[in-house]
Amino acid sequence: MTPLIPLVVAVPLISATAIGLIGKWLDERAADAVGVLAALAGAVLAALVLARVTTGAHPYWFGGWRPRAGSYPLGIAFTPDRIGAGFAVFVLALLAAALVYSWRYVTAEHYLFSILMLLFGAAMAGFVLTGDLFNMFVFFELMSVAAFALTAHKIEEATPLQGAFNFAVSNTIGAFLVVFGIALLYGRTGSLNLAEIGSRLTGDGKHDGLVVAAFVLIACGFLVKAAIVPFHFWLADAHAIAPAPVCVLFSGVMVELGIYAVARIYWTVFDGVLGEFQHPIRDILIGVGCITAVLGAVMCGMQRHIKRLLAYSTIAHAGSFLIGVALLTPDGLAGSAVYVLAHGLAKGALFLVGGILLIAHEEIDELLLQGKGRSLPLAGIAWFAAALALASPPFLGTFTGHALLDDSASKLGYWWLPAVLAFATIGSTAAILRAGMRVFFGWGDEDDPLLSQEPPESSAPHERPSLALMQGVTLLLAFAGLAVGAWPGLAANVVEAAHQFVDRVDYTSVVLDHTPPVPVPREVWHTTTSSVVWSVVTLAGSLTVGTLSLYRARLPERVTDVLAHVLAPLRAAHSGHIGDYISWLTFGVAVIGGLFAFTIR
Amino acid sequence: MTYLPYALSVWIFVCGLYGIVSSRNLIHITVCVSVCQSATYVLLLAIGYRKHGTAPIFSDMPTRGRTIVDPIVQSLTLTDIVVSVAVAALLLTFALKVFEHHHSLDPGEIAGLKG
Amino acid sequence: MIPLQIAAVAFVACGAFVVVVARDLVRQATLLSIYGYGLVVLFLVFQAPDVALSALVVSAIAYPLVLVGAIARVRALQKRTGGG
Amino acid sequence: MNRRTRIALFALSAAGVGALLLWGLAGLPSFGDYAGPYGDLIANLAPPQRHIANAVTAVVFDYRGFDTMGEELILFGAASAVAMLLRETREHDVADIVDRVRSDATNAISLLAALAVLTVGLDVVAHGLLTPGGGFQGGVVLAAAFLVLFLGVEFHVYNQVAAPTRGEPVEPFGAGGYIGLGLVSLGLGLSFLQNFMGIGTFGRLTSGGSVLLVSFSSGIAVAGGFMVIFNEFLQENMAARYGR
Repeated sequence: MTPLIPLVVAVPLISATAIGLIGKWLDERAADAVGVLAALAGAVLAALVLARVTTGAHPYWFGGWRPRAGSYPLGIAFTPDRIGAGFAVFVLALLAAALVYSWRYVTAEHYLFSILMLLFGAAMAGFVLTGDLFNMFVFFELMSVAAFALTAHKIEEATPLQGAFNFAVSNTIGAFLVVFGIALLYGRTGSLNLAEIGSRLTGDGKHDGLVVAAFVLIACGFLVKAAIVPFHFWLADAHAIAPAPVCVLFSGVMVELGIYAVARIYWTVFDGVLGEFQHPIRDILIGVGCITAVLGAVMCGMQRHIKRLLAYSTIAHAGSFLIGVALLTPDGLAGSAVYVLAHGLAKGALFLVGGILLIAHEEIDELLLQGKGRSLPLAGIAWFAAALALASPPFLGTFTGHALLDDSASKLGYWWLPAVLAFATIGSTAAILRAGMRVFFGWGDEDDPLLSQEPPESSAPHERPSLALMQGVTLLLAFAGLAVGAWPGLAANVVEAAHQFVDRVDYTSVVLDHTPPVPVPREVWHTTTSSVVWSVVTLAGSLTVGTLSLYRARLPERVTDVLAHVLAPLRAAHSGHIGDYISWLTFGVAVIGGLFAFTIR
Repeated sequence: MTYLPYALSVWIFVCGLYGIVSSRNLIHITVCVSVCQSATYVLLLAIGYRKHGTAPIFSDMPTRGRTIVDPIVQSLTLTDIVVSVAVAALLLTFALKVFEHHHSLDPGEIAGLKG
Repeated sequence: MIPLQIAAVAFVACGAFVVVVARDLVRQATLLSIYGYGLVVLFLVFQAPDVALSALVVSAIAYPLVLVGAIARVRALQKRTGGG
Repeated sequence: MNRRTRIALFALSAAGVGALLLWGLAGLPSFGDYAGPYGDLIANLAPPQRHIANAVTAVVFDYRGFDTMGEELILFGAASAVAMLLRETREHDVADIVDRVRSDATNAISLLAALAVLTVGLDVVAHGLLTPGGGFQGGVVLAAAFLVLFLGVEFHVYNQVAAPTRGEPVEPFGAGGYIGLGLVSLGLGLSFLQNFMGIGTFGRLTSGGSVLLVSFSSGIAVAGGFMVIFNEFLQENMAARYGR
């Protein structure tokens, strides 16, 4: 069992270097094949690890530096548990799908694209598996560097690159915040191992400025990656220009990794020392999540650039994921995990449809594409299946995740949270349905006064890739996304895994003292009536709002004027200016830091 | 009691951020990002420093009495420096590509993605 | 803190500010290198020779090369398009 | 936002962030009083356990060698990225540009200088286990040695050395070798990246066991990575200078 754990990342990584070594002489198809096989091998290895960590975390010490029980850890450990290993499987499987989709994207130096994709996927897998704070930062930077480069890779269109620049600068500043946090924790505890830091902080029992600042800095740094308001500005710019298969990984897993990291750090490091402050932490993070969910949904409704529209929908969902983690309950965490799975598959399919439209019609603008999708029925089916999955219909798609979140929130007394989640879902899904109906059915008016003004984009000439293969992958993802909601027993399993994930005491003793993990009781989870009601509401709401918003041009001019006036400042804030973005980032850290500083004492 | 080196790292970080926010040139921003990053080197090394400590390099087997500074933070800083160069090279590449497209490096002039 | 450390700290503190407010690119690249040498001294007095050596090769070789490369490329393009 | 609003917003927020950072830093032990056990344990263990005199190198390539593997891959990613992005739109090949420096004396001196820099680079890589230095520092110097050829001899020679088919595989060879050493340990039934060779006598160049190989592969990776990055920026400039 043990040697499998390092192989999950080592196999894709060494394949990347192998492609680099001989890529110049390698046939393009061969480089592609190596990439797909390496991603699949990684996914299978991760699945094998997942199958064997059912009881809890399983530490693997690199370099043979396994500490004697109870002694100080000198090396770096991977600590896969079911949530972490499951995430790794998802990352690598999605990577394989993205690589198959880009199979016939013929460009010069194509092997470099395969290398960067493999580095990106392996880095994300390493990030979720590691149990070491600085190793987390290393994988964070590796995934970032690959992601920045992939954003700028113009396979499809010759768009300006400041989106990649904004992305790189914002995320790099986020990483510096994380390093500041790491340095603070290291200065206090003299350790980098998550379990060791956690147990030392807990033993110390001091919740002073250092602990609060370290938590705020690390959380904010990772929330930049998670595109949480006001750190979210880079996301739409990056998604608008990144190639579709890259967007699949960005929206499907990379953004979610930021949230995962916050959960991982909270539950291994800070849960003990900040445990008595669960209330303020929960309130602050839920507040931030709600703002993100609502803002993402509102902005989503105003986009005509399809990839940008999908990007804002990702922001809305990221807010919901953060809410799930912020509830600080196993059920909430499990809800987010299941939700991430369904969302990643469905959103991936939507981006791939965007890529197909771009290749078939050299256009990504909703209004200009009106009715042009009729020639691509399979892509249309995938689009609506994926949109349906995101609308959280009863027992399909994101339903299970939503239901777990709603239940957990209601149990804690946040009776209004399901309404916020429903608003975010309706807002973002309605926009996706609107775009789909306009593009694939040709419905709706030819103009919409509320949509943003986008400059028409020029497309670079390229060889036409195989649309059949692309549509196949897209359909597969879309229906897999729908099927997640119908997967019997998934919820109970994930809730159990979440109980293991949040058990800091057990994690610490497994990692440091080599005790076998304590089995958690089997969980049974039943759908409640209220979650079915909410699910019907979001489905009906999405369909109604989506259809009505096709005809916004028919609203009286006075109404649209007022709306446009209200939305103008919001639009203006998303200026594409990196200076603005960094100002907002600083503002966000100051506000969140201030809130924590005044509530935790 | 002295906290001066820690304060220095905060000062460098804020300076770098100010440079990014006020900048009118993408290459200038790249340099400011590197300055920001140097704040993290200073902080890490300052944390691992010991009064009268020497570098953790031995010409003979270590003796208990000798005070040495922390080797871990130094190794972390080394990694940090490599990251900084890699990111700088990438940012400059983006800047070049932006310039080829817009004939400008001013983030105010090139902000084409809005709303 | 020993006087040498205080001097290095003061130099780096001034250097960081001077680098970010320099608006001319070539001057800024030069200042970044000088600032980098300041960091080298600071790391030496922090008893971190390995890091100092890294900072040295970075600020003496890597940064100047890529920065000057990028600036020269931009200037060449500007000349060709006649300003801008 | 206009520039003034932006800077005003930033100034307010930066004051908050600065305060937050200082509040956190105030919880640290005073400068020079670092207490934590990690570094001391390593410093006391590395020489006897590993026969490595430089504790920093022991951490970089052995105790936390897995981090360094990630670091080499970051460089590999950056070099691949720079190559991919700049080549995409470079309109003309620069392989046939000669750009010779027309002075035999300069040529000869540059050749010698390149050899000297190369030697220094190798020296820094080789002594990493004993003195300050190692793969990264030496690697950058090695990459710079080839640039001296461009400065003092001709672009063509440099281009031949650093050409995509020759210079580019160096980095993946080094980084792949690093991962490969990890896999060798696995294959021998040890833990990933665990030392699998005798650790030698304390204080020798060859002590430290397979850590030495790890250090070399990192040197190769860094040299290759920087060679690619420098070369791409240089090619951009040559293409511009020759009006292409």
